[in-house]
Amino acid sequence: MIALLIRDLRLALRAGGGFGLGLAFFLLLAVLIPLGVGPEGGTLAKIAPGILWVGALLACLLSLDRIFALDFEDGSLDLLATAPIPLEGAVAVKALAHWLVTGLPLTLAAPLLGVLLHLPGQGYGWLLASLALGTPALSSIGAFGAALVVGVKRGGLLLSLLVLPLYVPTLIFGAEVVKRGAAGMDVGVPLALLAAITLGAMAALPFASALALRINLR
Amino acid sequence: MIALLIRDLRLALRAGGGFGLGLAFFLLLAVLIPLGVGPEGGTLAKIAPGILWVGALLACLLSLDRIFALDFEDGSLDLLATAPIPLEGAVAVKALAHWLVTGLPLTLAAPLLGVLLHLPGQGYGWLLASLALGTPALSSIGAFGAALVVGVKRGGLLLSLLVLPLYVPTLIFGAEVVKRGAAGMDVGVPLALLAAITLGAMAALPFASALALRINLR
Amino acid sequence: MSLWEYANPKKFSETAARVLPVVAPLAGLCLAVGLIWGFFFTPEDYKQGATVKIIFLHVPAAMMAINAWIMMLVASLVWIVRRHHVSALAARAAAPVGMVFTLIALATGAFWGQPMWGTWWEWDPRLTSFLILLLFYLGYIALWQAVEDPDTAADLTGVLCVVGSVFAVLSRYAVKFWNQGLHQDSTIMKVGEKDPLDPAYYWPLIVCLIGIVALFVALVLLRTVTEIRLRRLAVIEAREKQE
Amino acid sequence: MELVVQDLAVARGGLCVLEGLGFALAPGAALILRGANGIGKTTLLRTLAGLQPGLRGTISAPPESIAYAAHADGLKATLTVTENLAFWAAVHGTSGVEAALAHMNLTLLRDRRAANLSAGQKRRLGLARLLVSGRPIWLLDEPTVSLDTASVALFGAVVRAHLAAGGAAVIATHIDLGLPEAQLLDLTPFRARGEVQASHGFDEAFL
Amino acid sequence: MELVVQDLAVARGGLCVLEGLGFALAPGAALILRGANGIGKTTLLRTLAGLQPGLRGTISAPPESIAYAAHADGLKATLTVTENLAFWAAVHGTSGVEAALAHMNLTLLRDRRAANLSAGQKRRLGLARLLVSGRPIWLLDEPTVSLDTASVALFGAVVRAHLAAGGAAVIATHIDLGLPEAQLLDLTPFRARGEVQASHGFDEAFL
Ligand code: HEM
Ligand SMILES: Nc1ncnc2c1ncn2[C@@H]1O[C@H](COP(=O)(O)OP(=O)(O)OP(=O)(O)O)[C@@H](O)[C@H]1O
Ligand SMILES: Nc1ncnc2c1ncn2[C@@H]1O[C@H](COP(=O)(O)OP(=O)(O)OP(=O)(O)O)[C@@H](O)[C@H]1O
Ligand SMILES: [Mg+2]
Ligand SMILES: [Mg+2]
Repeated sequence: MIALLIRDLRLALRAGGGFGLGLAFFLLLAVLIPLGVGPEGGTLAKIAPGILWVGALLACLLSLDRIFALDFEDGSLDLLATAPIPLEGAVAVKALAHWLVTGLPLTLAAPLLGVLLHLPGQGYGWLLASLALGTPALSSIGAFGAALVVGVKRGGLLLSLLVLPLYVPTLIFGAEVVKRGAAGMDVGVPLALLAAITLGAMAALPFASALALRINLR
Repeated sequence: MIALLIRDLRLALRAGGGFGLGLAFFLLLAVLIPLGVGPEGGTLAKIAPGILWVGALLACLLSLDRIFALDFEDGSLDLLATAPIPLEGAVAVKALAHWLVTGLPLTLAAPLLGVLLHLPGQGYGWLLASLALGTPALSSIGAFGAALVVGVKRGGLLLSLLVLPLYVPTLIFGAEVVKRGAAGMDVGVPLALLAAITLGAMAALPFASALALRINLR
Repeated sequence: MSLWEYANPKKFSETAARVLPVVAPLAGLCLAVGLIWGFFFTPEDYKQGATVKIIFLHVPAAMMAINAWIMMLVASLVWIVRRHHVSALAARAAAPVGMVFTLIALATGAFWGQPMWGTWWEWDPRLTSFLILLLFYLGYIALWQAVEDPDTAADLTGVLCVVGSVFAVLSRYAVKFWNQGLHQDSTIMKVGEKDPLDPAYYWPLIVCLIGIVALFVALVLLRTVTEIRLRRLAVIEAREKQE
Repeated sequence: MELVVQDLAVARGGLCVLEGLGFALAPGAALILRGANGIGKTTLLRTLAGLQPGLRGTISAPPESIAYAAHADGLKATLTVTENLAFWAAVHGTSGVEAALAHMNLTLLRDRRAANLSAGQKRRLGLARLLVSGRPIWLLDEPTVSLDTASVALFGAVVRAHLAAGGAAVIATHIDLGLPEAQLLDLTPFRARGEVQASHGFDEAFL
Repeated sequence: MELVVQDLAVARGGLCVLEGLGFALAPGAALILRGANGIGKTTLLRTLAGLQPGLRGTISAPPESIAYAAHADGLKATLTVTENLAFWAAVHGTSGVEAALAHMNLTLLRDRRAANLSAGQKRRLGLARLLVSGRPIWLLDEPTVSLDTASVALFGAVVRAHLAAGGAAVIATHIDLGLPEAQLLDLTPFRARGEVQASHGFDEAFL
C-alpha cells in the first residue's frame, strides 16, 4: 500500500503529473470571479467564503479523473485488482494521494486568495480550518465518483455532474463555517457537521468505490 | 470536412459522448453558487451576470479535452493529419462541432438560469446576445488550448490553466454587456469588442491550433 | 560575423562565460548602491512617509516583469522562425525569473497598498493585469514542464507565448475598460512635465533599475547555460545507452 | 496449486461466447488456447483471473495464485523501467527486479522512461512484471504481440523456466511459441450456441 | 507513383536511430522491413508518412499517395463498424465501404459497435480503412498483430490484390506474411552510430 502511495505521489510530481496545477486553477478562479462580477470590495467580501469554497471544490474536481482513469487506460487497474492488496485499501490510498497533491496545497494557499477577495480578517483561521477538515471529504467523495465513471472515455464532465451534487453538504457547511467565522459568529455546529461528513466519507466510501471499480472492470 | 462535422456531432450524441453534460454542469454551478454564497436576492442579482458568464466558461472548459485528445489517443489524429483535408480546416470544423454541442445549448439555456440567480428583467436579451456572440470565441480559443496539451495524458487541469487566462477578455466584455444591459445602460462598446474578439479568434486561431497539433504529432 | 553565431550553443556558452563575470557584479553593485541610497539616504515623503521607499524595489521589479515577457516573446519568435535552440532555452530560462519579478511586484505592491489604500489588494486595472500576467507565466512554465521532449516543448511554448502575448495585451485593455483604478500612472518617463518624480527619488531609482536589468541578464545567462548543459548531458547519456 | 475448471461458460457483452469448458492444469503444465479471432480467448482469461464472473461452472484455484497479463501492459509512461517493475514487486511483496530485468533483456534500458520504449520493448517490460509477481499460475493474452523472433525465443525460455520451477501457464496465442510440451486447447468446439440457461444477472433471463 | 528514399536518417526522442537508408519502391512492389525490436521501424514509417521530419536525406512520393496504418487503429468505440469505415471513405472522397467490409470478412459484424469487437476484429477493421483510403502507397506497422492464421492469410490476399492493381506497400513485421514476391529490407546495417552532423532542430547541436 505504501508502494502505491509512493508511486502515485511520484507520478503526480513527474513531468505532466499535474502537481501544483490545482493550486494554479484555484488562483485562476479567484481572479476570474471578480473579473466577471466586478471589482467592488464590498460585494466581493460578501461572496468571498462561498467563492473560495466553490473554487477549492472545482480545483479538486478537475483533478479527479486522474485518480483511476489513467490506471484503467493502461491496464494497471486490472492488475491492481488481482494484486494481493485489497482494492478498498488501494482506493483509500489513492484518495489520500489525491488529497496530498491537491487538497493540502489548496488549503495552505487559500488564505492568500482570501486577500484577493477581501475576506474579512477574522475569517482566515476558519477558512484554513474548514478547508483542512473538508478537503479530505472532497477527495474521498471524488474518488467514488471517479470509480463510477472510470470506464467512460474522457468523462470529465460526467464526473463533475455526478460528484458536484455529492459535494453539496460539504460545500454548504464549509462555506458556512467561513461565513460565520468572518462575521465573528459561532461556528461550532457547521464545523462539527463538516467533521462528521469527512469522517463518514473516509470510512465508508472506499468500500463503495471499490465495488464500483470491480463492476467497471468486469 | 462535412463528414468530420457529422462524425463529431454523432460521437457527441452517442452514449458517453457528453452532449448535454455541459448544460447540466452549467445548471449545477448556478445552483452551487447560491448555496455557497447565500440566498439573498440582492447580492445574487448583482453577481448574476458575472456568475453566469464564468459558469458558461467553465462548462465550455470542461468539455474541451474531448476536442482532440480522444482522436489523439486512438490514433485517428495521425490519420486525419495525413488525410486529404487541410488540418486547419479540420481544427475549425472540430471547434464548430464543439460549439454546436456546448456553446449553443448553453446560450439557449442561460436565460433560465438567469431566473435562478435573480437576473434583472432587462438583462435577459443581452445575456442571450452576449453568449451567442462570445461562445464561439470560447470554442476557438479552447480548441487552441486543447491542441497544445493534446500529448499530455489527462491534461484537463493544465488545459484550464492555459486556456482560462486567454478567456479573460471575452469574459470581461461578455459579463460587461450583461451587467450594463441589466442596468439599462448602453452596451454598444463591449458588444462590439466582444464581436471583434470572436471574429479574430475564429479567423486566426485555427492556424495556431493546427501548428500545435502538427508539433504534438511529431 | 553574423549575430546568429551566438545561436550555436557552444559559442553562446563561451560568450556567456565571458559576460557573466561582468554583469553579475554590476547587478550586485547597482542594487546594493541603489537600495542603500534609496532606503537610508532619501527624505521621507510628506504624504506617504517611509513607505514610499518600497518604490525602489517595486518599480524595477514591475518593469522587469513585463520586459521579461517581451524578451520571451522575442526569443520565441526567433526560435519559431529560425529554430535556434539557444533562443528557445533562453525563453525557458527567463520564464521563472520573470515570474519571480511579477511576484515581487505584487508582494511589494500589496505591502504598499496596506498603508496607502488601506487594503492589501484592490482590483485596480494595473494590479489586475499583473495578476493576469502571473497566470500567463504560470501557464507557460506548466506547459514547459508537462511536455517531455525538449524540442516539442520549445515549439509548443513558443506558440503559446505568441498567442498569449496577443491575449495579454487584449486583457490589459479589457481590464482597463472594466475598472478605473487607484494606481498611479507612470511618471518615471515624464521628466520635465508637470508633477514629475522628485529628483531625490529619481536617481537612486535609476540605479536600482540598472541593477535589476543587470540582474535579469545575469540570471537568464546563467540559467540558459545551465539548460544547455543539461540538454547536452541528456544527449550524451542517451547516446551511451544506445550503444 | 492446481487450476481446475469445470463446465465453465463465459459471457461478454451479455452474450454467452464459450460454454462447457473444462480442464485441469497441474504444476509444471502449460495450456495453449487456440481459436479464431473473436472466439472468446480474452473473455475466458479475464474470467479465470477473477475479473469477471463466469456464467456457469466452477473455477478452482488457490487464492492469490494467478498473475494475468492482458493486451495492455499496465506501464506508467513517466516512470522508468526499473521503477515500473519495482512498484509491482513491492505490491506483491517480492524482490527480484534485477533478475527479471536480466531475464527479459531489459538491463540496458533500465533507466529509460517507459514512454520512450518501442512497442516490443514495452511488451518485454510488461512480461517482466510476471516474474516479479511471484505467482505460480500465469494467464497470458497474446504475450508475443510485437515481439521479434529473438524476444519470442527469450520469452519461451522464461516460460519454460517458470514451468520447470513448478509454475503453470495458460496462454492464448496465434503463433508458435516453441513450447512443444504444452497441451493445446482449441476453443472452437466450445463456442456457445446460445442454449445456456437463464441465470443470475444475465440477459438471457429476458428471453 | 514511385516512393524514392535517398540517404534518409530518422530520429526519435532527439536521437538518430537509423541512417543512410535508401530504396525505391515501384508500383506493384512490396518492401518488408525487418529488424529487432527497437531498431526504428515505427520511426521510419512515421517519417515516410510525413508525420515527423527526417534528419537528413530526401523522401519523394507523389502528394497524397500515402496511407499509414499505425500500431493504433484509429477506431471510434461508439461508432459501428460501417460508420467507422464510412467516415474514412468520406474523408478520402472514395466509396467502396461494402467491398472493404467483404474483403476483410467484416460483413457479419457491420452493425456491431467497435467497442464490442475483439482485438483481432478491431485490427481487421483498422486494415479495412486502407482499402477505402484509395491511396496507392501503404505503410503498415505490424499489421498482423492479434490476427489469427485465417485472417493473416486474408490480409495477405488483400495486399497481393493491392499490388496487382498497381499499388505499393512498405510493411514492418516480425512474422511471415506469405508474400514471397516482396523484397526484404533488413534494417540492422542502417542502425545509426551517432555520426550524423548537427542539424536543424536536432539535439546533436549540443554536442
Ligand atoms: C500589488 C499591487 C501592485 C502592482 C501589481 C503594481 C504594479 C506596478 C507597475 C507595473 C508599475 C510600473 C508602471 C510603469 O512605470 O509603467 C508600478 C509603478 C508604481 N507603483 Fe505600483 N503596483 C502595485 C501596487 C502599488 C501600490 C499599493 C502603490 C502605492 C500607492 C504603488 C505605487 C506605485 C508607484 C508610485 C509607481 C511608480 C510609478 C511611476 O512613477 O512610474 N503600486 N506599479
Ligand atoms: N456487446 C457485445 N455484443 C455482442 N458480442 C460481443 C459484445 N462484446 C464482445 N462481443 C464478442 O465477444 C467475442 C469474444 O471476444 P474476445 O475478446 O474474448 O475474443 P478473443 O478470442 O480474445 O479474440 P482475439 O483473438 O481477436 O483477441 C467476440 O466475438 C466479440 O465480438
Ligand atoms: N526519448 C528517447 N531517448 C532515447 N531513445 C529513445 C527515445 N524514444 C525512443 N527511443 C528509442 O528509439 C528506438 C526506435 O523505436 P521504434 O518504436 O521506432 O522501434 P521499432 O523498430 O518500431 O520497434 P518495435 O518492433 O518494438 O515496435 C527504440 O530503441 C527506442 O527505445
Ligand atoms: Mg483477445
Ligand atoms: Mg514499432
